[in-house]
Amino acid sequence: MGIENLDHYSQIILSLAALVMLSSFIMLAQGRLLRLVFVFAVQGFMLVSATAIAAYSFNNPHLYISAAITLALKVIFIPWMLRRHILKLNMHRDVEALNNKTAIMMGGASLVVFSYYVLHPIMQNSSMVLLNALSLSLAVILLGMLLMISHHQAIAHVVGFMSIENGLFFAATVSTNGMPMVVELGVAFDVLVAAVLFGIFFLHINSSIDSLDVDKMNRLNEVDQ
Amino acid sequence: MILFLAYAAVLLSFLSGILALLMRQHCSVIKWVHYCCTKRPDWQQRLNNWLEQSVYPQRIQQLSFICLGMAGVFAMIAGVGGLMSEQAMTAQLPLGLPWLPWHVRFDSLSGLFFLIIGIAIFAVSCYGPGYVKGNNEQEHPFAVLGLFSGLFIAGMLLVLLADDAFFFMISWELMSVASYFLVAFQHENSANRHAAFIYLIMAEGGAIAIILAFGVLASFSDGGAFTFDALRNASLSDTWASVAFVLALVGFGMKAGLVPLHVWLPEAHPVAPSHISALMSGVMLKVAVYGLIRFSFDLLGDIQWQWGVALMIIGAISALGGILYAMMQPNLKRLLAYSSVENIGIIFMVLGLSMIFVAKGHPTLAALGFVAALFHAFNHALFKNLLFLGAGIIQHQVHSLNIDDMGGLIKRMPHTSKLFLIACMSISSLPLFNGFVSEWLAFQAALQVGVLDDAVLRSLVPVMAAALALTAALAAACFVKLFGMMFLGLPRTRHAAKAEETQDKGMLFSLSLLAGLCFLFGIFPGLMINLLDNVALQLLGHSLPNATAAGWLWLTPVSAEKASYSAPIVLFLAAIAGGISYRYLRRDPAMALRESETWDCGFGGLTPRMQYTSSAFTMPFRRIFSKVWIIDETITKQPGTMPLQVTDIHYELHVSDHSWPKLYQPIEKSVNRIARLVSRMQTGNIRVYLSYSFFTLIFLLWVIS
Amino acid sequence: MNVLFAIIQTLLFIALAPLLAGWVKWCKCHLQNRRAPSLLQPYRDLIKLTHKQPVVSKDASWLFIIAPYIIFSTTALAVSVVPLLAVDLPTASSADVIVLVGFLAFARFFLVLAGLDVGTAFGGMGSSREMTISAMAEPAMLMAVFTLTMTASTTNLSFAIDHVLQEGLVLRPSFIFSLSALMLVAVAETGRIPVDNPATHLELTMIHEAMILEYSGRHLALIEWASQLKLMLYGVLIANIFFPWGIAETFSLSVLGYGLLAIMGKLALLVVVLAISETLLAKMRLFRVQEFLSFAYLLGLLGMLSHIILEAAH
Amino acid sequence: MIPAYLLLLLPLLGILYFGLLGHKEDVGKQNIRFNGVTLLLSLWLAVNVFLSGTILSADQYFIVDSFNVYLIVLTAFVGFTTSIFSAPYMAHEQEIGKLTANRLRLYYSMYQGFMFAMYLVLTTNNMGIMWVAMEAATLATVLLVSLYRTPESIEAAWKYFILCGVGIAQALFGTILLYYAAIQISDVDNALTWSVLYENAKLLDPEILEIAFVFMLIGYGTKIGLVPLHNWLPDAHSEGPTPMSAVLSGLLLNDALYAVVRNKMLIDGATDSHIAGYLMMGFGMLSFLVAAFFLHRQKDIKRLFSYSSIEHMGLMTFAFGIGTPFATFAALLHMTVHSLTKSAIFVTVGHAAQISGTQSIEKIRGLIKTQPQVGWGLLIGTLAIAGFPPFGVFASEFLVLLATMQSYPWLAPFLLLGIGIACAGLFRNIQPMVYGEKPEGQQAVQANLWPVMIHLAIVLWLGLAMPDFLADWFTQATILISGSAPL
Repeated sequence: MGIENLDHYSQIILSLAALVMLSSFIMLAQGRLLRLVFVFAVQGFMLVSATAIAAYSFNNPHLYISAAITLALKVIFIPWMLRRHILKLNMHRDVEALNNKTAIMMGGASLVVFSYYVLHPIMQNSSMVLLNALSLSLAVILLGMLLMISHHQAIAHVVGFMSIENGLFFAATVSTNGMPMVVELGVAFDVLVAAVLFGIFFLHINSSIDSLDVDKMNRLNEVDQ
Repeated sequence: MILFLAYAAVLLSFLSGILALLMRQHCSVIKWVHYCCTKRPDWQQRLNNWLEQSVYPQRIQQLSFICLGMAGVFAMIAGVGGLMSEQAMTAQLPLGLPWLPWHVRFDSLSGLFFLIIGIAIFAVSCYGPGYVKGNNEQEHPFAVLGLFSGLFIAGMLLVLLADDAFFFMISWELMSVASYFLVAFQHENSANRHAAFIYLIMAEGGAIAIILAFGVLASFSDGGAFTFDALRNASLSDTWASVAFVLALVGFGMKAGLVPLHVWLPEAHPVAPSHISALMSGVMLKVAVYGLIRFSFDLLGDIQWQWGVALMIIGAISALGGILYAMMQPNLKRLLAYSSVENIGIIFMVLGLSMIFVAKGHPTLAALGFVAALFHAFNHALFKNLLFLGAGIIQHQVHSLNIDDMGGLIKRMPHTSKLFLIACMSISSLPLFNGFVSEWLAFQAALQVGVLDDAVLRSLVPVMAAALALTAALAAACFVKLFGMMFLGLPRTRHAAKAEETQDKGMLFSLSLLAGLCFLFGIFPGLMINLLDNVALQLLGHSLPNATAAGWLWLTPVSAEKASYSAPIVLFLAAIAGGISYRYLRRDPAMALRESETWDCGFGGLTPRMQYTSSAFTMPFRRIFSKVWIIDETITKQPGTMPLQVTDIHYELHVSDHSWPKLYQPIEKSVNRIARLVSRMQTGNIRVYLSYSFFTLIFLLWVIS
Repeated sequence: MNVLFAIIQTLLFIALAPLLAGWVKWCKCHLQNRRAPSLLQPYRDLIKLTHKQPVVSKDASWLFIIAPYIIFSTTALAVSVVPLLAVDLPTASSADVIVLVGFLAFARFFLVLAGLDVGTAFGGMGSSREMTISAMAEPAMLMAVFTLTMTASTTNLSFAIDHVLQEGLVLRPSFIFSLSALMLVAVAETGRIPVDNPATHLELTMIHEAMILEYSGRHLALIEWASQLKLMLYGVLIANIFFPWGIAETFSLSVLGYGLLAIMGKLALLVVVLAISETLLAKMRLFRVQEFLSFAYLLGLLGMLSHIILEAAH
Repeated sequence: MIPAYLLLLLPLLGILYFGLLGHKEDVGKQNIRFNGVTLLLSLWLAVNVFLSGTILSADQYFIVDSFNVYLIVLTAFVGFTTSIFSAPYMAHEQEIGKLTANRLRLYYSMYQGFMFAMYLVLTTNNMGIMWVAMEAATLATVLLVSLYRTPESIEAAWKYFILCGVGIAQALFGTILLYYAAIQISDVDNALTWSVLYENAKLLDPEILEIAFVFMLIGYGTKIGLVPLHNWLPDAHSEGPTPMSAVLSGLLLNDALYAVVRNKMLIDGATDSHIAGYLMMGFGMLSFLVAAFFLHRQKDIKRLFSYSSIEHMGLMTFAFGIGTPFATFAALLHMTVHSLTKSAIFVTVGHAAQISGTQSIEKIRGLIKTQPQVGWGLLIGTLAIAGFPPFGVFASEFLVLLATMQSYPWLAPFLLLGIGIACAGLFRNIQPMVYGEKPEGQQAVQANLWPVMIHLAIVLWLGLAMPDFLADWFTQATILISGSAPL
C-alpha cells in the first residue's frame, strides 16, 4: 500500500511528520542558540498542525485540547522563555563549534533507518501511517538525544529535551489518537514545571560557573587526575 | 534435658553480653531496682548498697563473667552428656525464615566441641575479671568488650547446634562478626584496625565459600532444601561432591587458618584482648574444624580418598609452615597464633588420614585417625588457651609482647612460669602431657598404613608421618626458645626486671585449671578417648576396637600387641627414678649448693645484652629453611669504627610470610585496577552520560529485534 | 619375676653405660696412637664429680637445679623399655618406640632449658644448635623406626625384636637403609664426630658441652651419665633390632649370661666402627650438618619405600 | 479506599501548608506530624487490604493490592522516621548558616511533594499516571538536590534533572507503545488501566510489548540507578541534604523498581519468552558487580552509600528478573530491608558529616570516640547492609542466592563475588572513619538516633524471625507477581 492510496489528511500528516524530522536534523546541525530555539518553535508548530489535522480527520475533539496546550507550551511559552534567557545571559552571539558535523548528520540518518528497522516487525499488521509516524517519532526522540549528546550548551540540552517530548507527543497523537486526557494533562503539567525549573537552573548554573557550558560542570567525577 | 542445658549455655552467654551493656546505665538500673522492689524496702536497700556508684562497674563485670562461667559449666555438662548419649537430639526453634525454622541438633560431635568451648569459657570467665580490672572505661569500654564476647561465644555454641544451612550460616557469621569487633576493640592502634579489616574480609570470603558449598549440596538435595537432613540425603556425582568439598575446605580452612589462607590469623589474634585471643585461637579454630568434619564426614557422606590426600598435604604444609613462621616471631601472641596454624595443620593431616581409611574401607582405622584428630583438637584448645591466658598476664606485667623484652621472669613470676612451662611441654608433645598422646595416636594411625593396597598411598602416608615428626621437633624447638627467652636468663628490660607475679587469684586459678587438665589428660587419656570413641561411632559407624583392652592403665588403640602406652606407669617409673637419684645424691649436707658468679671467661661483666636473643636462637633454622620466609636482613656499620667494635654495628631483621605478596597482593591489586577502570565510567560529563543511555537504548533495541 | 628382671636389666644398663664410654675412648686413643685411660675412667670421673660441692650461678633458677635429675631419670626411663638381654620385657608395653623418642625429647627439652637458664651466650648457642640438630634428626629417626615397626607391624620394641628373631635371617634391603639411617642419626644425637666433638671446648664448634658449661659436681655427673646412657641406648637399639641374635628368649640364667656376652660383643664391635669413623672423619661445619641429616632422612625414606615396594606381600 | 484517598490528600495539603507556613519555628515537628498521620493512614489501608484483599477504586484509577500496600507502608514508615531525623538535622543546618528560612520552606514543602508523588506512583492503577507521578517525583526532588546552591549541588541537580528527564521520557514512549498495544484489545478509557491489562495480558501483542518494555526498563531503570544509566545517582545523593538522600535511596529507587515490576508482570503475561526477566537479570547483575567495584574508590561518604544503593537495587532487579516465586519473595524482602537499612545509614551518615563538618571520608575520623551512638550506628548499619547475619539483608541475600542456585547455578559465584567485593569496599572506607582517635576539634552534635535504632531493630527482627503476618503478606505479593507461592 503506497502513499497514493491514503487520504489527503494522512498525506498531510505524513508530510508534517517528515518536516518534524527534518527540523530535528536542522536543530542537530545548528550552532546558534537563537536559531535553535526558533527551529524548535517551528517544530512545535508543525506538531500542533499535525495534531489539529488528526483531530479533525479522526474526529477526536479532545486532540484539539492537546493541540492547544502544545501550542501554548511548546510554540509560545518555552521558546519565549528560552529566548529571554539567551538574551539576558548575553549568549545570542555565541556560536557553538560542533565537531564532526557530518558524522553526526550521518549518524542521525542511520538512526532514522534504525527506527524503521526496530519498529518494522511489530507494525506489520498496522497501517502505513502508523508505522511511519511511530518510526519517525522514535527517530525524533533519538535525534533529540543525539542533539543533547553533541551540543554542550545547557540551553541546547533543554531544546533537545523538549524535542524528545515533541517526539513522544507526536507518537501519542498520531499512533493512538492521544493518550487519555488525565495523562495528557499530567504530562503537560510536568513539562510546564520542568520548563520553569529549567529557567531557574539557568540562573543558578550561570551564577555558579559563569557560563552555561555543561562541559564545565565536571567537578563530580571519579577519574584519576 | 541435655538440649536445655545447651540452650541455657547459649542464653547465659547472651545474658552476659547484655549485662555488660548495663555498664554505663547505673542510673537506669537503680531506677529499675526501685521500681521492682517497691514492696520489699529491705531488699531495695541491700541492692542499692550492693550497686553503689563506686563499685557498680566492678559488680557488673563480675556478674557478666559469672554468667559466662555458668554458661561454661552448662556447656561442659551438656557436652559430656552429648558425648555419652547414643542418640542425637533434635528440635526446632520458632525463628528464622517462614518456611525454614531453625533446626537444632545435638549429637556427640557437637557435644565434644561444646565440651571444648565450655572448658575454655569457664577458664576465661575465671580469668576475665582480673584481666579487665585495670581497663580505662572511657578508653576501652567494657560494655563493648562484654557484649561482643557474649555474642561471640553464643555464636560459636549456636554453630554447633545448627542443623540447617541457614541457621548455621547465621551463627557462623555471628561468631565472625562478634570476633571482628573484639579484634577491633583497641581500635586506636592502626595495627588493630588493619588486622580487623583483613579478618573481616577473609571471614566474609570464607563464609561465601561455605555458602557455595552448601549451595552445591542443596542443589542436589530433595527440592533444594537446606536442612542438614535433606543435605545428608543429597546424592551427588563424584565431581560435584569434590567441588563441594573443595569449597568447604576453602571456607572452613579460611577460618581454621590453613596455609595459605592463614594470613588473617597472625594479625588478628595478637591484637585482641588476651582472653579473647585465647578463645579465638583455642576454640574458634576448632569450630572451623567442626564445620569441616560436619560437612565432609556427616553431610557429604561418600568420602573419596583424594580428599584425604588433599587434606593431608595441605595439613602438612600448614603444620610445617605454621611452626616455621611461629619460630621467627618476636611477638609472643603472634608466635602463638602461628603455632595455632601448625596445630590446625596437624589436625587436618590426621583427619585426612582418617578420610583415606574411610574411603579405602578400613573403618576401624579411620576411627583411630578420627579420634586422634579430635583428641588433638581438644588438647590444643587446652594448652593454647593456657598459653594465651599466660601471655595476657605477662603482657600486663611486662607491658610488652616482644619476647626479646623479657627474660628472667621465672624468678619474678614463679606460678605463671610453672604453668606456662606445662603448656610449653604439652604443646611440644612431650610424654606425660596431653599433646603427646594425640600425636602418638596419630603416629599409630599412620603406621597402620600397611593395610592399604595402594602403593602410592602407602608411601605417602609415612612421609606425612615424618613431616609430623619434623613438626613436633620444630615445635619443641620453638617453645623451648619461647620459654627460654621469656622466663630464663637475665631480664632484658627494666620492665621485665620489675615484673611482679599477678595477685589475682582468678587468673592463676584459670591457668592452673587448664594446666591441670593438660596433665590429667596426659596421664589418663583413656577418659577422653572413650568419650571420643562415641563420636567416631556415631559419625563413622565404627569405634576403636579395644582402646583399653589391657586394662584402664594402658592405651591400646589397635591391639595390645601392636602398640601400647601407659602414662600412669611411665609417670610412676619416672617418679621412682627421679626420686632415687635425688635422694641419693643429696644425702650429704656438706654437699649443699654454693652460689657464685656466672662464669664469664675471665673477662668480667656479663650483661643481659650478651644473652642469645630469640632471633639468634633461631638463626640456624633461618639458614636451613631460608626459602620459607622472606628474610630482610640489614647490617649497618657506623663509618670509621674499629672492625671489631660490635657496639657500633646495627643489625635489623624482618621476617615475613610469602603468602601475603604472592597471593593476596595480586588480588588486592587487581580489585583496585578493576575499580579504577570502572570508575572511568564516571567522567563527570553529562554528555557522556547521555550517550551511555543512548547507546544502551540502541543496543537493547537491536538485541530485541 | 618379669618385673624384677626388668629392674635388674635397667640397672645393668645404667651400670654398663660408663663402661661403654670408656671403651669408646680406649678405642679412639689406640687408633690415634695415644695412651688410653683406663676402661673404668668414666666411673672414676662420675664418683669424683658426685663428691664435689656443686657451684651454681646466682642467676640460675630452680629449673637449673632440677634439670639434671629430670634428664637423668627420663633417660633411665628410656633405657628401661629397650630389651638389653632378653626379648621379653614387661616395661616395653608401657612405652613403645615412639614414647622412647618422646623420652629423649623430654630430656633434651630440659637440657636445653637448663642451657638457657643462666643467661650466658654459650648456653644460648649450645641450646640453639642442639634444637636445630635434633629437629632434623627426629624425622630421620622415626622414618628408620617406622620401617622396622611396619615390618613387624608393632611399635612395641619387645614384640618387634621378637618378630625379627622369629623370622630368622632375612636379607631385607629396607633394613640396610634403615640401619644406615639410624646410625647416622645416632651419631648426630649422641654428639659424636662429625656432628659434634665431645672432646672439645672450643666455643665456636661445641654443642652439647656449651649447654652444660655451668654445671658442676653431682649435676654434671648426672648429665654426663645421661649422655653415656644415651650413647649406649642407641648402640643397643642398633644392635638388638638389626642383629638380635644372641638375645635371651627365656629367663634361664645361662641364656641370660649368653645374652649379656652377646650384647657386649655386639656393642664392642659397634664402638670400634664408631671409633674408626671418628678417627677418619673431621668435624663438619654446623650448616653442613643439615645435609648430613637430610641424607639420613633420605636413607630412612628409601628404607620405607623399599619396604613398601620390594618387600610387601602383594 | 478512603484511607488511600486520604493518604494522597494529606501530602497535597502538606505541600500547601509548608509552602505557606514553612518558615515557622516548629516546622520540623509539623512535618513529623504530617508523616505520622500518613503512616497511620497507610497502616489502616494495610489492615483493609489484609482483611479484604485487593481494593480497586470504583473508577479504576487506584488499586491497592498486597504488592503495593506493603510498599506504601514502607514508604510511609521511612518517610516518617526520616522526618524525625530531618527535624534536628535541618535545624542544625540552618543554625550553622547553610540554609535560609525560605529554603527550609521549600525543603519541607517539597518533602511533602515527594511523598505525594511516591504515594501516587504506588496507588495508581493507570500506567500513564504512574509515569506522570514518577516525573513529578523527579521534579519535586530536583530543587532539593540543589538546596545548598553550591556549584557541586547545582551540577548534581542539573545532571539528575536531565538524565532522569531523558530517561523517563523513554518510559513514556514505552507507555505509549503499551497503550497502542492495548487499544487493539480494549476500549480507550481502560487502555492504560493496569488491572484490566493484567487480566487480558495474553491478548496483547507480545512483540510490541517487548519493545515497550525495553523503553520502560531504560526509562525507569535510570531512576533505579541501573548501570550504565546510574551516573546521576551518586551525584544527587551526595550533594543534596542528607534526609533527601535517605528517602531517595530508601524510597524513590524502590518505587521505580516497582514500576518496572508492574510492567514486567504485563510482559510476562503476554509472552513466554522471559525476555523481560533476562534483561532485568543482565542489568541487575551488571549494576551489582560494577557498583561493588565503585565502592572501592569513593572519597565522599554519601557517594559511597549511594553506590551501595545501586548495588542493592541491582540485586533486587536481578532477583525480580529471575522471576521464580522464591526469587520474588527474596526481592521483596530485600526491598524492605534495604530501604530500612539504607535510610538508617544515611541518618548516621548525616550526623557524621555534621560532626566533622565535611563529607570527605578522609577527614571523618574517630566517630566512636567522638559520639559513640553515631559511630556504632554507622558501623552496625554498614554491617547490616554488607549482608552480615543476623540482619535481614543476609536473609534476603541468602534467599536470592538460593533462587539463583535453583535456576541459574553458574551465576551464583558472581553474586557471591560481588557481595565479597562490596563488603571489602565498604569496610575499607568505613573502618577508618569510625575507629581510631578523635581528631582535634571534632564535636558531638545534637542527634536523634531513634530512627536508626528502630530501623536496625526491625531489620534484625526480620533476619532472626520473620513474623507470620509479614511472611503472609510477602507470600501474597509473591503470588501476585510470580503466580505461585514460594515452597
